[in-house]
Amino acid sequence: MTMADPATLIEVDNLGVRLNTSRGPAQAVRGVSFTLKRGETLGLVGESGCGKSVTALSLMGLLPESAVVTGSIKLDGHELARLPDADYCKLRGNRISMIFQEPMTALNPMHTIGHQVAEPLRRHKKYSAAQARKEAIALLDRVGLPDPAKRIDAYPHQFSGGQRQRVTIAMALACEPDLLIADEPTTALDVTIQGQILDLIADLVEERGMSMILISHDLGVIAENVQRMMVMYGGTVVESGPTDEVFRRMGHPYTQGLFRARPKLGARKGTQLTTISGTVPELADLPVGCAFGDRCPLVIDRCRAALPPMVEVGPGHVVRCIRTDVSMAATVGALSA
Amino acid sequence: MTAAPLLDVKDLEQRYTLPRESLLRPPGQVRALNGVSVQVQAGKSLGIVGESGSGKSTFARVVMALERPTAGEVTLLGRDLNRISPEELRRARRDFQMVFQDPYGSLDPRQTIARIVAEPLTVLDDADRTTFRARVAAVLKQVGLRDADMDKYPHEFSGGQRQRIAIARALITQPKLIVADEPVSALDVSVQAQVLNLMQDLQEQFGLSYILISHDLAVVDYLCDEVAVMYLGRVVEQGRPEDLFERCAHPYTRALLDAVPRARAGGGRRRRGAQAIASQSAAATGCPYVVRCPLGDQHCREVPPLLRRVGEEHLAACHKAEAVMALPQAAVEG
Amino acid sequence: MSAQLSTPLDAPVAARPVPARTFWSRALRHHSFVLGGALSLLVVASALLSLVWTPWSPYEIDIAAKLRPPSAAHWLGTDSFGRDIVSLLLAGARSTILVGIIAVSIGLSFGVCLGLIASAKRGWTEEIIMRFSDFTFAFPAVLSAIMLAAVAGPGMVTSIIAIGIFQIPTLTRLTRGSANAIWAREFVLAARASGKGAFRITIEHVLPNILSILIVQATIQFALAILAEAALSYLGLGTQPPQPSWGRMLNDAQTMLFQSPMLAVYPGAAIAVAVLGLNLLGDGLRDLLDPRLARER
Amino acid sequence: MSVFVLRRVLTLLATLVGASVIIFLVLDALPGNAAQMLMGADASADAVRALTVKLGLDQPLAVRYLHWIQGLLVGDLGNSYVYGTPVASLIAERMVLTIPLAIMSMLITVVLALSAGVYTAANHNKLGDVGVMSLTQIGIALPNFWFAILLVLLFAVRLQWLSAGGFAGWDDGIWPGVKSLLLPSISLAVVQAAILARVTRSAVLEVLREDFVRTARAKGLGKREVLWSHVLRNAMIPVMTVMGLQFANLLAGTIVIENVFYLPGLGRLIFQSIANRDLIVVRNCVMLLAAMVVIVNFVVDVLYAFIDPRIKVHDL
Amino acid sequence: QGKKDSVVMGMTLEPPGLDPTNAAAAAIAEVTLYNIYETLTKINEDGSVSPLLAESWTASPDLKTYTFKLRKGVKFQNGEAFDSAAVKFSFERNAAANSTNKDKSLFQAIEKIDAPDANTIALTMKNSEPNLPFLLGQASASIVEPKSAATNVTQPVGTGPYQLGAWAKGSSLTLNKWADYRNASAIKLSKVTIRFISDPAAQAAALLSGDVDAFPRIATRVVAQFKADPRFTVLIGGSKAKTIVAINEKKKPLDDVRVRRAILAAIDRKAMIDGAAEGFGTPIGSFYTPGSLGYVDTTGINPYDPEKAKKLLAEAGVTTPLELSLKLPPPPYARQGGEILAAQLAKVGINAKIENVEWAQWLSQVFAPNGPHNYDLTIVSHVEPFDLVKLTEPDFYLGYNSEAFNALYKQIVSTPDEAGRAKLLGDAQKMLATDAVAGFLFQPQWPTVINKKLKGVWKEVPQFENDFSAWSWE
Ligand SMILES: Nc1ncnc2c1ncn2[C@@H]1O[C@H](COP(=O)(O)OP(=O)(O)OP(=O)(O)O)[C@@H](O)[C@H]1O
Ligand SMILES: Nc1ncnc2c1ncn2[C@@H]1O[C@H](COP(=O)(O)OP(=O)(O)OP(=O)(O)O)[C@@H](O)[C@H]1O
Ligand SMILES: [Mg+2]
Ligand SMILES: [Mg+2]
Repeated sequence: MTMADPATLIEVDNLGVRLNTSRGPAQAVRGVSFTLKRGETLGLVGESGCGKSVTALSLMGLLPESAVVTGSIKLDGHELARLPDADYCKLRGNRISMIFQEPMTALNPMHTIGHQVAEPLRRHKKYSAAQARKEAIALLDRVGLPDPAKRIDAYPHQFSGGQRQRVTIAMALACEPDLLIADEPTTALDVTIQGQILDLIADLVEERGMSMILISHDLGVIAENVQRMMVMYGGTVVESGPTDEVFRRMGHPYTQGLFRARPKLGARKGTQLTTISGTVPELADLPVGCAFGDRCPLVIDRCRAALPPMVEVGPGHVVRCIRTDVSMAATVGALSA
Repeated sequence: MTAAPLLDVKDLEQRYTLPRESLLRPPGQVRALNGVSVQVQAGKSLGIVGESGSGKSTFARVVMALERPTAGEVTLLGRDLNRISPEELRRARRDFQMVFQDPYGSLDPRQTIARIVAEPLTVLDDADRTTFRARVAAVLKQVGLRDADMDKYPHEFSGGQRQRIAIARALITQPKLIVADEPVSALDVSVQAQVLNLMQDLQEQFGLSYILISHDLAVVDYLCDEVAVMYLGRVVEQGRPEDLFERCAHPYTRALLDAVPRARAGGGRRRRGAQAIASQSAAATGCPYVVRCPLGDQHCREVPPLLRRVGEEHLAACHKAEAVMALPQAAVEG
Repeated sequence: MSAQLSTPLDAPVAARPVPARTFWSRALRHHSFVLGGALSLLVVASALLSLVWTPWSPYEIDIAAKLRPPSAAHWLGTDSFGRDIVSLLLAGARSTILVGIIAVSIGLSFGVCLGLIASAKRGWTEEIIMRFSDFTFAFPAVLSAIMLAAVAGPGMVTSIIAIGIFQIPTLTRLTRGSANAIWAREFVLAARASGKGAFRITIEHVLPNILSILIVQATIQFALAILAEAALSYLGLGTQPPQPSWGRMLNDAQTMLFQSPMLAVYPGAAIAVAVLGLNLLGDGLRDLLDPRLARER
Repeated sequence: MSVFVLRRVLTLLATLVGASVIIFLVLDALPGNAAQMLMGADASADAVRALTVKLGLDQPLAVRYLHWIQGLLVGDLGNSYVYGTPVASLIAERMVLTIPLAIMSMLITVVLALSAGVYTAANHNKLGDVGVMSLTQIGIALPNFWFAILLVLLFAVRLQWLSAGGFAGWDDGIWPGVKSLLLPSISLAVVQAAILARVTRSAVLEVLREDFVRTARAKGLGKREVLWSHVLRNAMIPVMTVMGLQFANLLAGTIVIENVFYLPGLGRLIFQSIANRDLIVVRNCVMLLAAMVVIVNFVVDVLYAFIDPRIKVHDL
Repeated sequence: QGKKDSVVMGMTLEPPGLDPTNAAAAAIAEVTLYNIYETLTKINEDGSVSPLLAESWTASPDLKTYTFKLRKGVKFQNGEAFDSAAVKFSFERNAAANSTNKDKSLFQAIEKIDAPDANTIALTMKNSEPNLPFLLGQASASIVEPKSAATNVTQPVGTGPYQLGAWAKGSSLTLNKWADYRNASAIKLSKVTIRFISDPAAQAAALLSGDVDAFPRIATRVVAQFKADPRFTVLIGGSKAKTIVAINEKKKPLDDVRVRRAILAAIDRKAMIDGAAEGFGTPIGSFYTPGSLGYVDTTGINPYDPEKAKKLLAEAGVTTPLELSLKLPPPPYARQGGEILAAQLAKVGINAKIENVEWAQWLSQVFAPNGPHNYDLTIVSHVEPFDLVKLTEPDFYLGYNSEAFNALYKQIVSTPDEAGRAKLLGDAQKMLATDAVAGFLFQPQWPTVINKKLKGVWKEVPQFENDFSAWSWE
């Protein structure tokens, strides 16, 4: 066993996830590798269905039982993949926790929010009921829920979407985890609330020195909130690097396409948006080669032959494309105008 | 302002009565629309933005005559939709159609595309059934689908394709106005671009008018000639997109603009002020935004601001509009 | 003309089989559907066969040959009147199916109509229909059958009506519940925006969309009707002699339980097989028609 | 009191009044009359006529209906034609059996169904699930009276552990009474339990698919803890609805089962009284049954509001 | 294990009350007669009549006046003394206008009741009544005590050896030995529990599981298994009942005697007895039972002969198939017999459509004297002994109404000497058979299944009763 770098919190190596779908087994995630240091923030972007949530859930060990996980996930050098559920339970909510996309459904409608926030405390820290309640009030106060002492015995339906998302954040933060995974925490909320929630998460992460993985398909959210980012497509990482770097240089044609497709505020009226033609491939019948091959304007035969390797295009900036020479030349300077 | 507008909405109000909880107290009310007046000229598009619950969808439903408003009138091509007989209304519907948010939920999963798209025709008495298929084929072509798709079912299409089908359905009667309630919110970035392009193409081709509802300012900016910002059932600011987004005159519009994350290198974190959410039922005096407004003062709390002209084709309901316009504007992408 | 050109065509979605084929290919791999279908077919086949052929006449009484054990001539022996049990079972399937079909049709036609009306009209109409259904529900089939039989005389018609009536409230509730869910869907709003009225929406959108739920429930109601018919015949209120029925066979056998227990086992097993078949079929249909399983987006 | 409850109570009363009219009319249409029935085949016509007058059966329909309702309102149900004793006490005697029988079978149903349903849902698609679910399939398919007979054959005749029928009453303590209701309640419960187990299973599976279950797991709760502390209560809503509906089935079932076990319950009282044209008894019993079913379903609705904090009474 | 002094008896039907003088149900008599209440005379197992509350009696030669000497020192269970006043009260109560006694006509036929002293009662009948001592041994003639008479329905008071213990309606009833009974020491059983079990399978189960010790008149269907079982004794008793296929003679073409004969010729009595009563029956050819005074075997008059049946139908000019309704009351003999009858009639071209009805319907639609007599055929057992008189009643449901028979009957009742009566009775039977008044099927036998150790249970049951005073455990 190699000595783990003490600063490295989580190390994912060649992660693969195979799921049973109605259309047969599908490789939802393949060959995903990354490391995350303590206090570092990582963003995950990509179109719907590209495997962002599956990657996150495999870190949490919460994939469906039928899922087959290959590769390795190490937390502080300890292997997590294939860890027995009982042991995993001791980590979840304690050292790794997660905020989910839908604040409306992520809370149990039958329990008070106080009960739900206190649950990880009672379980992992063995707090007494009174202690846990006190702590829960403090937590709810911290996430900016107005009047927490009074509202701790209210039920989820009595809160608005933004307030509920705050409650789930309080839950995720209860045991001060080392790693926080936020899976599209604001997709369901409107812009003004989204801003508040992202501010809140950023503050908390900073204040407690947590590591964070933030998942989104909104490039703007990623740009403003993480230090490093990965772009996923068809179950693989197609580009990864420091956020600034990726935004500045955008190596992969998909990343570029994604960026161009967004309507921009203040753009000249009557211009056409540039779209990516074609649709996302079905996971069950992914091509052998580059998953983006069918939609890529730069595709050549070699792209379809085998999964392209990761190419380093800058410091810590890698792109899974064999045509970076062309793609990056085309986009230089086109972005920041 | 020479020609009569295509759509003229005057002082629209919509109140919903909440279920009565006690015998003694009167039932609560939600004022979903609180005196909205807008006009849409033929061939021009109106965008409506605003936060969740501000009454955007209610506005769409009332304009589509799916609900009877509590007060106010909706005049389309000179006909007051709430005064004409149900018979006439049914016939009038060929002139205004609707596109919904959810591409998965707005198509009946048990009907073929041909039936779905032909639906608005089946209601018109003068429509000739034998020509339905030909008309469906033609309109599918316009939205970029093929004849072969006619006998398929919705589940055989992707989200973007479905939204095209929904648009085809709206187009088939050759309407003058299409009301689109968040037509791209549920779509992926890349698919969203396809649909927006299509909508723009169609407008150019047929001279349609859209009422486009969205909470994404960029989408509205992209497609519309005029934008109305709604807050708590009122229009708080209205004008050309460039005026609005470059010289916004209402603090709420400003808050909205600030909240949009900017996708660009070196963005870094921007702080946004905490914002309370005002209640809709409280019949507050003064400006409804005052609780969230950084500029609010005693005057704002007491006197409700009226929508007033602050620039050429630029209206705002704020006592301090000029002050807001003078503030340095948030940098705009592009 | 230029419009569609500047909008790139989406690549047609490949490899999505047409629904009909998927259904049957998936259906044939579904264990409970196949087993349920086979058992139900067996019952239907018995009923059909009995129309043209039975080993012996199910009406022929031969007291001298009563209570014979199984033999080459009488495969399952004879009953207390010397009738051939196999023939009775075959002919009994007929009454069972008849009662089931008619009772469920009554239940379905009334229940579905009421449910659809309630959900289309809402307000007081809904309230009245639902209270009415509550009230009907308070009369279990056996109770209404006893009362009806007392008025109109016992018999198949009476029991069919009683069972049918008892099915109405369940189906009303189910229909209303699922129809309300459909009414809340956006495509209904789209239909309204097209100018369709409540009636057309109900017929063209709501009904087709709740049909699969109704089909599944119908199999279950059918099974319940069979059990109810058996119970009524057992109480002497169902099918009347000389028409054979499984419930009546059971009623008859029950008195001889301690001498010839097998006499009760055969019809009991036949009922169980029919009910089991229908339930399994319903279960299978539920899985197969479940949109979550049928298509994933 | 909330408007909702008031309205529900009013409609409930209206339902019951409607029920009373229909019950009265249907029963009045029954051919044959109590006097004839009581006096039997060999009685003289004179005696029958005398009895008809004595029972008040010669009065007009409306008068008899009003008389009945009047009596109901003041709690006087009249006297049985056949037994000559007050109907109220007759019904009370039967309820002493029927209510415990219903409760026992409901208990057995609930215990069996919940444990089987939760067990199978927790072991979804495993051997235990398939096994138990096959059992429930068979359970649903069994005619309950037939199953009852098999139980008697085994436990009363073969093993002689329990008596073949009859009711021991509560005078000698709880146990003999419970013992004599054991077989009947089991035969009533088996089918209902099988149905309820299936409902429970699918309800639990449904809830297990909900997002908040994943949230709870993400907090570090084990599968079992999630099941008990988060899933079950959510799954109770559909389960309770079905339980409410089953109550009506159960009452219907008692008519048949009481016959098999010759139990002096309400069902058999109705059955016999109809045969005897003791209509005053039938009327009141059927009314009671209808009221019980309607009220139980009302109570279930109100219970929702207790279980589910989202539902306020006015939403029902 | 000490000597048991209690017994559990099963009964098919529950009595609707416990006053046999104001309601007709046989079940009342089965519980109360000779147990709670006593009568002046007692009908014994063999049908003979012996003294009970009357020690002796004499009849005037015209068989109109009977004088009974009453037993002395008898007390009612409530302590009141039994005397001629009680008898007079009882009989007058039965004859009263508002009386609901099933034999009201018998008591109304009493011209006067004299009670010359406390221990003598003299009855003067309007017409001569040769059977009076027998008739006064029936439950409807039970002697009640004036003060308690009104409450006898629920709190019976009689002079018999047993008192009502508890009555769980619908379930069971217990009789406890009355300690002050005049002959208490002869009564062996101190407690009798009667359970009401109507379902045949449940009846068998109750016996097999030891829940009940005796089951008189058990459903014939379940008897066979007990015959082979060493734990039980099966007693087969005759009865005075006549199971018949009633034919509505007021309806066409059933008013034609040839059609009726055809129906009779189509009936195979043996198969009927086997199928409807599991063989527990003796074929009869008329409305009279074997063993009764003047019985003659008339089964040969209309023998089973399907060919002849067809011929008779043809002769009568009936087009076949002849559609007839067959209304069946609830008892198994009727329901099972009906199925067999329908099958047998089908063979000669008569289509009998079975309609199962409840007793209440049967009584009002088929039987009621003032009713519509709306039926073609029905099957029923007439359990009343010596009820030839019914056939003379003009509104009897059979609609026989034969002058010749009525005259013959009048002659029978006015013939005091037994031999002469016997001969006339023979003639009457033959007349009924020849006229094919009904499809006379069989005299049912009533099986009783009892625990082997139980003694004293009557085998023959001339009327509905269970004399517990004779029962004891071995
Ligand atoms: N439990 C599951 N069983 C089968 N397939 C699954 C399951 N969960 C996810 N998938 C499939 O795996 C693929 C990746 O899903 P994932 O949820 O990771 O996408 P995502 O990137 O999070 O998308 P979104 O932005 O819509 O949340 C999808 O095609 C999805 O259909
Ligand atoms: N039928 C109704 N009954 C009662 N209240 C209603 C009804 N429909 C809408 N409302 C209320 O009216 C207000 C405006 O709703 P509306 O749906 O128009 O908002 P919206 O701007 O479309 O929001 P979103 O962006 O979330 O779609 C909301 O507070 C909503 O709760
Ligand atoms: Mg996701
Ligand atoms: Mg909306």
